[in-house]
Amino acid sequence: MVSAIFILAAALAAAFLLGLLKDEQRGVAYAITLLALAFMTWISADWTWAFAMDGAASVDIFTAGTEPPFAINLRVGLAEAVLTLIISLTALLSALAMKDALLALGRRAMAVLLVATLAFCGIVLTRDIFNLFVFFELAAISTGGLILLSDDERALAAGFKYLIVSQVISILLLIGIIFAYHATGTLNIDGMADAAQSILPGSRQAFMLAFFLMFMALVAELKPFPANGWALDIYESAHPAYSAIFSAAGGAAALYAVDKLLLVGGTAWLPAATGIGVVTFVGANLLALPQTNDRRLLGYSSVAQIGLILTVLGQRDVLGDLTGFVALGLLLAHSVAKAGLYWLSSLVAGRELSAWAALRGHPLMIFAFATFLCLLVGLPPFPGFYAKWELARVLAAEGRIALLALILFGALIEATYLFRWFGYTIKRDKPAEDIACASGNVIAICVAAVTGWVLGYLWGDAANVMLGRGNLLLALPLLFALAFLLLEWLPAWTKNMLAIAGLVGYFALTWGDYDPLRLIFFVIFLIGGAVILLASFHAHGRRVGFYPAAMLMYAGMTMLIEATDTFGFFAAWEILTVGSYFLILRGKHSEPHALSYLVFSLGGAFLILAGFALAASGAPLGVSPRLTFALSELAQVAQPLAPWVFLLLAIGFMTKTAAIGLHIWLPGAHAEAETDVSPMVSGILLKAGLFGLFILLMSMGKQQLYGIELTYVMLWIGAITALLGNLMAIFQEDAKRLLAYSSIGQMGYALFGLALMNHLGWLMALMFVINHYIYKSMLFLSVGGVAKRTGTRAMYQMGGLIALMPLSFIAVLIGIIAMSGVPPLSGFGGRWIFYNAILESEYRLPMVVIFLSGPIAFLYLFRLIHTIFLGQLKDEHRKLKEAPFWIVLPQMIYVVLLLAFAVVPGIALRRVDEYMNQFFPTGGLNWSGLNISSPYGYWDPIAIMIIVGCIFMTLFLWLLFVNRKAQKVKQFNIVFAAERPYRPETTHFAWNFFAPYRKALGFLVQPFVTQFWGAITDTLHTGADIARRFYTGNGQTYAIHLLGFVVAVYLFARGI
Amino acid sequence: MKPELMKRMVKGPDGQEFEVEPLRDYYCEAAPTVMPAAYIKIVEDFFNWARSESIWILGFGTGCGAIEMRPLMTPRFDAYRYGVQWRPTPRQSNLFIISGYLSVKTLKRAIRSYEQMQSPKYVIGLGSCTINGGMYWDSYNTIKRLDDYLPVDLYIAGCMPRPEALLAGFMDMKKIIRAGNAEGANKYAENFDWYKANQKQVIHDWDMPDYNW
Amino acid sequence: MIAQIAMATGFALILIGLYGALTNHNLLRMIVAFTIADTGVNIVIVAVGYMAGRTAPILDAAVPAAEAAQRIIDPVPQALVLTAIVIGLGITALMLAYAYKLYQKKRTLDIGKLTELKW
Amino acid sequence: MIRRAVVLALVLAMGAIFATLLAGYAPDGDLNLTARYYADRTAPDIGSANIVTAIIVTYRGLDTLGEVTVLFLSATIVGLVLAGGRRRETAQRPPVPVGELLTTGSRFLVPLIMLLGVYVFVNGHLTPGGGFQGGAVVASGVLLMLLADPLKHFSHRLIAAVESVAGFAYVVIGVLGLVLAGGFLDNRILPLGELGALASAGAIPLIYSLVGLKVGAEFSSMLASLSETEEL
Amino acid sequence: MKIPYALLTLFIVVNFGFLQNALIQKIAARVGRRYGIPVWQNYIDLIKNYGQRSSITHGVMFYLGPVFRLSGGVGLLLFVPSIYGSEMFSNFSFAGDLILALYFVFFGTLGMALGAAESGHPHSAIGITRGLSQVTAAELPFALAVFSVALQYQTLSVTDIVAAQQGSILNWTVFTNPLAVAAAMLGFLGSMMRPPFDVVLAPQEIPIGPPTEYHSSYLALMQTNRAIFPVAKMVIYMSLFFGGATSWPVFFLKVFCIYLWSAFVGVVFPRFRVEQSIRWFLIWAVPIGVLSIVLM
Repeated sequence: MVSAIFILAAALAAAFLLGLLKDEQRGVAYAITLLALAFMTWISADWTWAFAMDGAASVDIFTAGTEPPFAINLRVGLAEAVLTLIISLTALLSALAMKDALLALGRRAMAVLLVATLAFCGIVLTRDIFNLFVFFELAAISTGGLILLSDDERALAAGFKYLIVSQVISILLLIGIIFAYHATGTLNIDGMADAAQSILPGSRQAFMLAFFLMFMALVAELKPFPANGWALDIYESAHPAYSAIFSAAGGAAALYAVDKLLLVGGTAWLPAATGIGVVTFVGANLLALPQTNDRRLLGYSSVAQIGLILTVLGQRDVLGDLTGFVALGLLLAHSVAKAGLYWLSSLVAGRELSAWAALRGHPLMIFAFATFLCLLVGLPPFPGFYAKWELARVLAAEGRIALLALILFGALIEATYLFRWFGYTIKRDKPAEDIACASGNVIAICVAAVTGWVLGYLWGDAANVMLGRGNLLLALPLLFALAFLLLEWLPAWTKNMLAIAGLVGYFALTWGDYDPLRLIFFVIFLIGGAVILLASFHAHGRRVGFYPAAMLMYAGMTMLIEATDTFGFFAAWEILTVGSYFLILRGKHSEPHALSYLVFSLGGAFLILAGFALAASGAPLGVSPRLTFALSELAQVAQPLAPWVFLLLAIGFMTKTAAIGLHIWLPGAHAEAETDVSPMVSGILLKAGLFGLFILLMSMGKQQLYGIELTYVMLWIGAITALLGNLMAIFQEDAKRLLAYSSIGQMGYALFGLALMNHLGWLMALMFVINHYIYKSMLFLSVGGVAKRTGTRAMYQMGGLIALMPLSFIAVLIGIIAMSGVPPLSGFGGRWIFYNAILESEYRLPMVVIFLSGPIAFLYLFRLIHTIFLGQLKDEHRKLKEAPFWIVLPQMIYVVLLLAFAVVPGIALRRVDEYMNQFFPTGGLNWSGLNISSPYGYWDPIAIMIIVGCIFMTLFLWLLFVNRKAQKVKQFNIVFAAERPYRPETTHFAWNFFAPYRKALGFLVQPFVTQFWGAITDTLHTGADIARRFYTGNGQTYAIHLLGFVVAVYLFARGI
Repeated sequence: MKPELMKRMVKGPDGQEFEVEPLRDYYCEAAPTVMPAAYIKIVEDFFNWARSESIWILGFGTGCGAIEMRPLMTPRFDAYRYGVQWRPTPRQSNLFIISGYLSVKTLKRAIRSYEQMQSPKYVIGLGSCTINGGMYWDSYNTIKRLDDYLPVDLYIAGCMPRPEALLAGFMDMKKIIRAGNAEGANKYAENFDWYKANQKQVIHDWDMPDYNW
Repeated sequence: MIAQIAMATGFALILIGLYGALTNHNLLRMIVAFTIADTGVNIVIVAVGYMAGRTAPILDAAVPAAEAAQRIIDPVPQALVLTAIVIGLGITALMLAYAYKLYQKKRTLDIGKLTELKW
Repeated sequence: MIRRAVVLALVLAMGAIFATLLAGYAPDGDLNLTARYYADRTAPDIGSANIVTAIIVTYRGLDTLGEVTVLFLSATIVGLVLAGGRRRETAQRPPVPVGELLTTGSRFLVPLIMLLGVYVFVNGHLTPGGGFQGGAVVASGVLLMLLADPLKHFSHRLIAAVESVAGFAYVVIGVLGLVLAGGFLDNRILPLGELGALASAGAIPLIYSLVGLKVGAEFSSMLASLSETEEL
Repeated sequence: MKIPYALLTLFIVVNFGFLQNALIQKIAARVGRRYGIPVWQNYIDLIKNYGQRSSITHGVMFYLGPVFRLSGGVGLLLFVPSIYGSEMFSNFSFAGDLILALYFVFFGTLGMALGAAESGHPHSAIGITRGLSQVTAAELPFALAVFSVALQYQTLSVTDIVAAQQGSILNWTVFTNPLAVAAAMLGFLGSMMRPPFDVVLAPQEIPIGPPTEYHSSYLALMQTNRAIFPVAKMVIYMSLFFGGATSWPVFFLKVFCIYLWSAFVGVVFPRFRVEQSIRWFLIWAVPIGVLSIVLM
């Protein structure tokens, strides 16, 4: 193993060698630089391999042949090796990326680059405090030099600001060092740490002050929130490849330096570090909201991430040996992602966020961009996810809830502005000039993306080894979804066949080992998904990006069912959220809605994370915080904590089922999605939320919080959601939005059923799950088919399509009969069970609201079928063909399914009924033969179907016979008060269909909720917009900010 | 011809251009056919009896006679006793009372309503204006003989017959129906061209199909 | 007593330097102020090493190696101060070059004018 | 105006911190742990008379290497920054007339200054001073030459070569220290010799002279690039 | 064995329906001091409409309108036991309980709406909107009353509810749970298309709303339904609130009296607009229903 000192020696030697070369030999100089960087990378990679694989202990390297306290020593452990690897690798790739800039400036710039890398590696390796100062100064000066690489002439001013601030920092650091030396007698960090313990009380106060100055200097290097204007200016104006080094390598090195320093200061300074870290994380993220320049946004984001890692370091006393796992996970994710994003920004010409739409022509770049964003936000299979989970678990165990809340709030904001940016890239119109595909950049980006995934695997493996968590990347469903990324070159129909085969195959493999309840959800997720995927055969071409996203969603859902412990459940939850986000984003105008969907879902997911963390903490009883927490153990959560856990989890799941107040994302997301995506999202995805609620209620049952019965509150929420969902659906003019609002209403029904907490209530909720899937997917498909043919979704622009699109009409007819609960079909079954359920339950008032929402459901369904299929046919729709075959086929399958389920509901419900007995022994149904009876009433579906069928057929045949000679007339042969109708558009009544209801109950549908959420987002935005004026751009002001920051922390530290 | 009835080219949502001919596309162009009576006489008599007992009048008042029909709904005359009823739509009505002078413009609407009624349908003309033009005999814009344009079953004379006269008229109408002679619809169908020619001669802006179903 | 005086002057110089740097708008004045602050720091560093009644850490006839431990002052701060001075020089040289280049480009030396990068 | 008040307040606050530091400061009675080790061990281990030099070159060799890189870096960056200005220099402006006294004085003084500089960094391990101070003196000599004859053209190639060779040699010695002796930059690769002699303290004199040459070269290159861009 | 008896019940109820409608119209006429239509007039109108020679059709759904309507009426009648205690006249009540009847009401409404919409007539579309809005609003008090009764008797099967009301008049629901019955009777007004709430079928408002385009045999079917449907609904009211009928005469009397309630209100009050009727139900009928549930 080559000694780590050669990393520094090689860089220096190469830098000096470059001096010897003539100015013209720039190619040779560039080659030497690359060689040196590659050598450094190889050494650190070698060390990392040694430590990671053989688990060797950390090695000390002495200089000048004498033991540490008296000479400078370097230590190489796993952390140092990994960090030097990241630093040198980033430098190497950045060198590749800024090849032309380096060649333009000549060998001097290359020398400075080498010295910069040397400096960062030095900061990581050295154990001597003064040596650390020297390397920091080296880094500062080389940054000053490398800024000249940028073609942005504002970079000079940024460089100067940086030098001013580094002067102030060096003053503080030097004074701190010398007084610390005076107090402890040594300059070696480890020596200083031991000496600090045994310091005599007299000079302890002086040492504390000296340490404070040193600590403030190093923290200032970490660009803390109030005092980081200078860093943002560098990020914005420097050459993007250098910004990558500055953010990834500089950030990593400075963080490790602070970590080493914290060893000296002991636990007294950890709260200060946490405080500064959290303020930076939340403040920088908040101020990033109104940013429009991409590099400045990345600057804010990197400052925030470093703040987060500082917080993690500040929690070292609590995290114990997990600190490495969590801090390194976040750090590596940040470094790889930030470097990758900066390299991407070097490709894009325009600087606004929407200028990145130029990436659209290159699927590989889009994939890389998505990987980096997921890395940064910490979504599953990436290391950030495991780190975030462990952090939340430990923080909850220690009762630091406020800190956890702040971190999650900051993470949510970060996810918002990052995925808003991703939305712009996918949806905004492409700028004129395409991206400059320099080979160096592309290589760097690809390497970064691959490293991201490899890190994901490594962290999964580490989590598996250390904590017994399942490695996500080894989960079969997720692998299947990611395999589709490689199959993107296949035509769409082959991929579709593969997908359907995969879904059905996986179902056939594993359906055996589930209890009836999970089995029903499993059937809906997989078999239901396969049937909807049939509709995807209508698409032509390759449909790049559709199948990975869809399969990711399905993978998430299957893993949700399979999950036994909270980690598996939460990982699955986030996977399906990400998958569905990318799926919804494919719609033509779906960008803002997909973003609101993601923000709500991630908000909900973070609540669930907090809930699970609280549940696992078990703090009050002194039970040791659990490493893995099985879902079923939710029942044993201690009393004072259980209601809070229930509350958090319930709200989290209710964001997914769009309960009132959290519903505003649903109409846009479901309406604007593609034809075959809407049924997937509406028919299947909402059930994931319900499944979560089932699990929650199954394990935790009724909970009391301050005397209020939480399930009673859920009952009211379900009822009001049902009422307002249906009421809003009535007044919609857009067909898909109508169906989306109706989904909210139906989910309100299911939530109500669940909250009844009795046997039949749950059975009703399950019945709704099945029914809602069938008819909602059918309705969405048929409306999608009609919208594809007519080119519009506004109902008043359609009309009279019954003759042209008969099959769609039949599907919608059966759909609305079933959905409105009219007897012969399965909807009635749901309503019948509902009635029996409410008779059993002891509550009275919420039923009133549900009764009103029942008939209202009938109204908007009729509006849907009337305005689209009946009424007057427009001129331009005269030559319409039936909806594409592949969209009609699933509808016909659903019609058969509905009829079958109407006649024999037992096939699905019987076994679930017995399964429910273990939760609610009394009040079950008994399935004697054809007749289904409950303690209150009875219901015989087959008899009803036969009777109604016979009556109907006899009358129908009779009327047909009598009117066999009737004269077939056309659309304007109507009695129009002896006048002639003017045009089809003016005689088709569709606009403002239920005017009386709007006059009578219009006040109920005022958009209060939208205004509420709008107000929150606006305050955040305007607040951030005002706050960011704080960075006036004046270098001197930045130095004053820094001084003010130091004084403020001093006053604050003195205060505690 | 009004612009909305002109032939025009229309582009479908999928970009396909095709021609829309309103009169052909919006209206059914079938000509009326003679509706045969029920198979056997006894059934036809029975139906005629039922038709006579429940005469539904189309609420389409033209000219000054319509005001005479209002008293029939009041307690004093009460036509409901005789199974007579007023229906707002021609679809559901059997009897069309042309109550007074018929300007050409109203004739066009009367023809459209008459043709939208289902056979068997009957027409009663009130007052002299429907018989020979009455006091408007030399007017340029009224029609002189209703019979040229619609098959009339009964005329009730009187320059506006009083409600009692109307009731008497209804009684006569019942007799005609019961006797089976009220075949105005079939007469109209048989001499359809003759009627059409007369009507088109008077109505110049003929912007509707020949037979308004 | 001497150490305290020296250190006090060092601190005073630092404060003056900082105040000068943070109030003057002209770049060159700021650079000069920072050099003052740097010298102040150097004085403090050396002052920390001072020990009453001892001589310079040079082993020669006057200070034989044997009783060096009792006769010489603490050599470490002196070593540190050397590096500090050199680094202070490096940064000042760089700031001067930047100031020159900024003046060449923007024809102004006022820090308040260089605020294109903000918010 | 508020700005000044704020700055004043902040500076006073910093002053308060420094005051507490000052108040809490008490000079040590005798050498602390590290200083005592240096005092006792320098003579036998390193063999350098000047303990400070021993610390600078050997014990804290990495710092010095860092310093040298800092200087190298500043010179390169200043060259980089001012590179843009050099092209204008070729427009031969009329030279500013130089005083008689300066030219003759410089002709006499420059060699003396050079000699003093070389003496300082060669005897770094014996007498106070060392590579950096010697380099500075040499650079002042170069400055004097520049003042005497502003158009004097120094070949940047030579300066860069000297600089690079010295730097590279320094690194090689460091690596040799690692290979032959105890650790990186260990001076015991050459015999220690006896205390006080010129050829004593192992590689220190060699290192220090290399450092002196390098510092001299860097300062002169900075001065040269600054002088050649004087067109303000 | 059930079918012939069911057909018998159907025959009885159809005839009773026609006669009862004529009688109620006669009563309304007599209030206006008019002689009113002869009692058998409905039969004649039916035969005349059925006897019409020509008819037109707008499409398949146009056919299904009246068919849905009539099958809704017949189904509602046959799913509820007409005469309590007699095996013959319990029709097909074995197939479903009170909830089936409650939701089967919508079957006819849905079919009528679809058929009328197929005709393409804007007036029928507006008529349907009004009809649906009003019926749904009227449905709420009735649903609340049904829930209250179900809670009171702890069962959903109609025969059990009627059984619980046997014995003296005093244990009819109207006495044991007056609030529920009040709410139900107010709701009943809304669904009977009588004047206060008859804007949907009002002859002059928009030519008779949904059935604008219907004529001859379609109208005949609708007229038979107009006879059966009210009676079927009133059977439910009778069974739930007024002790059910143990024999046909009691059946006819009670149904007639319930129908009189809507006739009396109908004759006196002017016509509501639809939003007024919605507000009226929500302000007056629903609170009573809620009270009946809460106090239960």
